[in-house]
Amino acid sequence: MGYFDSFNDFIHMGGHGFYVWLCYAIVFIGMVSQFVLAKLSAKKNIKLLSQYYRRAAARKKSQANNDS
Amino acid sequence: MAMKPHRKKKLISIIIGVTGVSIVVALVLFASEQSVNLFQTPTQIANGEVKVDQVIRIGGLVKESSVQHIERKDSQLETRFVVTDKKNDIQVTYNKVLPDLFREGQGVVALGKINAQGVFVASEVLAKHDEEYKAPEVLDALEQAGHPVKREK
Amino acid sequence: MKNFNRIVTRELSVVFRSQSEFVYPLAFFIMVTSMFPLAVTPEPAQLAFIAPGVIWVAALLSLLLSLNAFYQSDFQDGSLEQMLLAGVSGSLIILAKAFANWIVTGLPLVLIAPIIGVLLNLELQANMIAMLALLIGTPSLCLIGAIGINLTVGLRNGGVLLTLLVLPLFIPILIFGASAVEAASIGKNYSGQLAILAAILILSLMLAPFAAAAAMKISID
Amino acid sequence: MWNWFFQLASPKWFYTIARKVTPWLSVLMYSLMLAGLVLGLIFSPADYQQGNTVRIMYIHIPAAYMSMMIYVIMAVAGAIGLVWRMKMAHIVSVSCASIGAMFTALALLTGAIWGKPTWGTYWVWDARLTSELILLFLYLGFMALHSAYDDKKAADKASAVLALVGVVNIPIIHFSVEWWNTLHQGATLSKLEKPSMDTSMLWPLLIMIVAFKLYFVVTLFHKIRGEILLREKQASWVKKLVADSKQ
Repeated sequence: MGYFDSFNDFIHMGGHGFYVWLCYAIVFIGMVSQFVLAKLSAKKNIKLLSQYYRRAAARKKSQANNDS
Repeated sequence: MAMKPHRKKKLISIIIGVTGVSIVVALVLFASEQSVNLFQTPTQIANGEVKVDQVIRIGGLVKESSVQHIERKDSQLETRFVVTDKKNDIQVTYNKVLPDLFREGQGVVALGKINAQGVFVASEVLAKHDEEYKAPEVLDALEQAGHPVKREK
Repeated sequence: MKNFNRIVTRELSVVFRSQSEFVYPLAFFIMVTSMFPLAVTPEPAQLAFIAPGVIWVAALLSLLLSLNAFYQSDFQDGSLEQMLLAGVSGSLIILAKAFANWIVTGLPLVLIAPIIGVLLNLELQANMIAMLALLIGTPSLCLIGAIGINLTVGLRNGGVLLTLLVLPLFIPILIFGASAVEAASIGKNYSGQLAILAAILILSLMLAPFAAAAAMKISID
Repeated sequence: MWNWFFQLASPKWFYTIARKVTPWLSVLMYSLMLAGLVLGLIFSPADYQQGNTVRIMYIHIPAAYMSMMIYVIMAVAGAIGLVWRMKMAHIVSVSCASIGAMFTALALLTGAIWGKPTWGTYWVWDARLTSELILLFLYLGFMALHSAYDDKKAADKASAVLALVGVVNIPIIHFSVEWWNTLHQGATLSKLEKPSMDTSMLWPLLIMIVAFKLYFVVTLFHKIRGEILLREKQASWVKKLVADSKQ
């Protein structure tokens, strides 16, 4: 299939397999982790904000109670 | 004719800016005319511009069919080759592992000194083919990512 | 111009009253450069080979060291804010302060460099070029450093951050400065490097005061 | 034209558009990424000199390209933020930094790994390597400065100033390191004909470059959305959005 004769050849990469696969692994890890972190940040912030609003509302309420 | 103060200020800053930029351009042009390459060509060495035992870089092409691998008396492997700029040659010796891209007819830059016999003893040899490095600009990048031209002999 | 003179004289009088600002960077420069023969090798040829780099790196670091003392007190006692309120332009203040900083820290380095050069076995020609390159290069260091210090002056651990921000910006000056000295020491043409250093100086004179003044206003707010 | 510009400046508008566009861009990115990988790893030939290590190029060149492009975007956005006091521009600028730093680090690492089999050394103080390393320092400085300020507005302005200073410096750095240590002279001598590139290698590279750009846009949009929510927490539309998302 493709350029390589066998799957072994594909892994081996003419003796340079280590370097090629190491590069692809590093790039994969870097890009995926950056992507996941970015994707989670919006969700995480929504959760953070809902807590923040709840606390802010609670503070307002207790203040109103104290005042009266 | 009297000028309003803020106009005058603006004019002065424009004049300063224009003179500044033109001086910078002139200086950079002047500098690029000076030969400031940090490596010498074999011709410069042939002209006696380099002293013995002075650490320098030389740059040029590895001469065709000049590479020899020799085992020295102290059983260390040594590579000898000739670096040329198509006008003059210089003999180089090196006793470490050569990079993969070191090939006859390719560009090479070596760091080392010239000994009393006029041989360049290299402590580092960097061989690079022309597209060795990938520029960020797309066009350069395209040129550079390994161009399968016919293998030269 | 009047304002410029006033700020410069004020800075200088402050510095000469408390001489530590003036002495510490110089002492640092001398001590760091004298570490190299002890740490690397006392062999004269090797020393001459590393001398351009050593002198320039040490000069860079001692200028970096001087920045904090030169700007911090003015921020803390509010004198910068007052000057700005009095209508003095921010870039003029920076220009004057950077000039004073250079007189106090840069110029002594330029003057002491030949002695260090002799200790490091630099030849006379290279030594003179080292001095000349420092003379053209150090003012740019003061100007670029002014940007960095004005960005970090109000921060808690600003010192380390300052190093991180400013050193990458110093690199071109380091490279051309050291390479001018190196070229002179092997008898090659060095005028190209000096021309580039001069070009960098003019660029920093034109741009750095504005950037540093913007940074100063951010730090004051 | 100006209308559009100011609409872009509104965080709410940007948030909604980014949310609508991102899924489509993601699909495009995934398919291009897959196509590029299959073509680059399996169907393209090995280089006549470098052998299979040439396959590293298909990720290395796009990463290096992005590292430069993102810095410029970051600086331009910072400048717009400083001049027009536009909230959105600062958000873009700040969100760029960590993606750019990552691409710079990846370009350096893959370049170093590529260097080992081809030159016999992981690292050479060559012009391109050195300027890329300094670019990484500039990114790290930007991020460190931004996080050092407690006040977000001051942080935005300060780091924008730094990004602009850095962008002036980048050509100078590039020029200086090239002058200081470059091996190009030897190379130009051997460049008898202009190197051309086989289309079997050109395609995977082009596809990967576009895929990396899409990756950047998608990741940036995610980051920007997160940032907008935090910064606009007092806005009523954010409150409504958070309330809606709970159900």
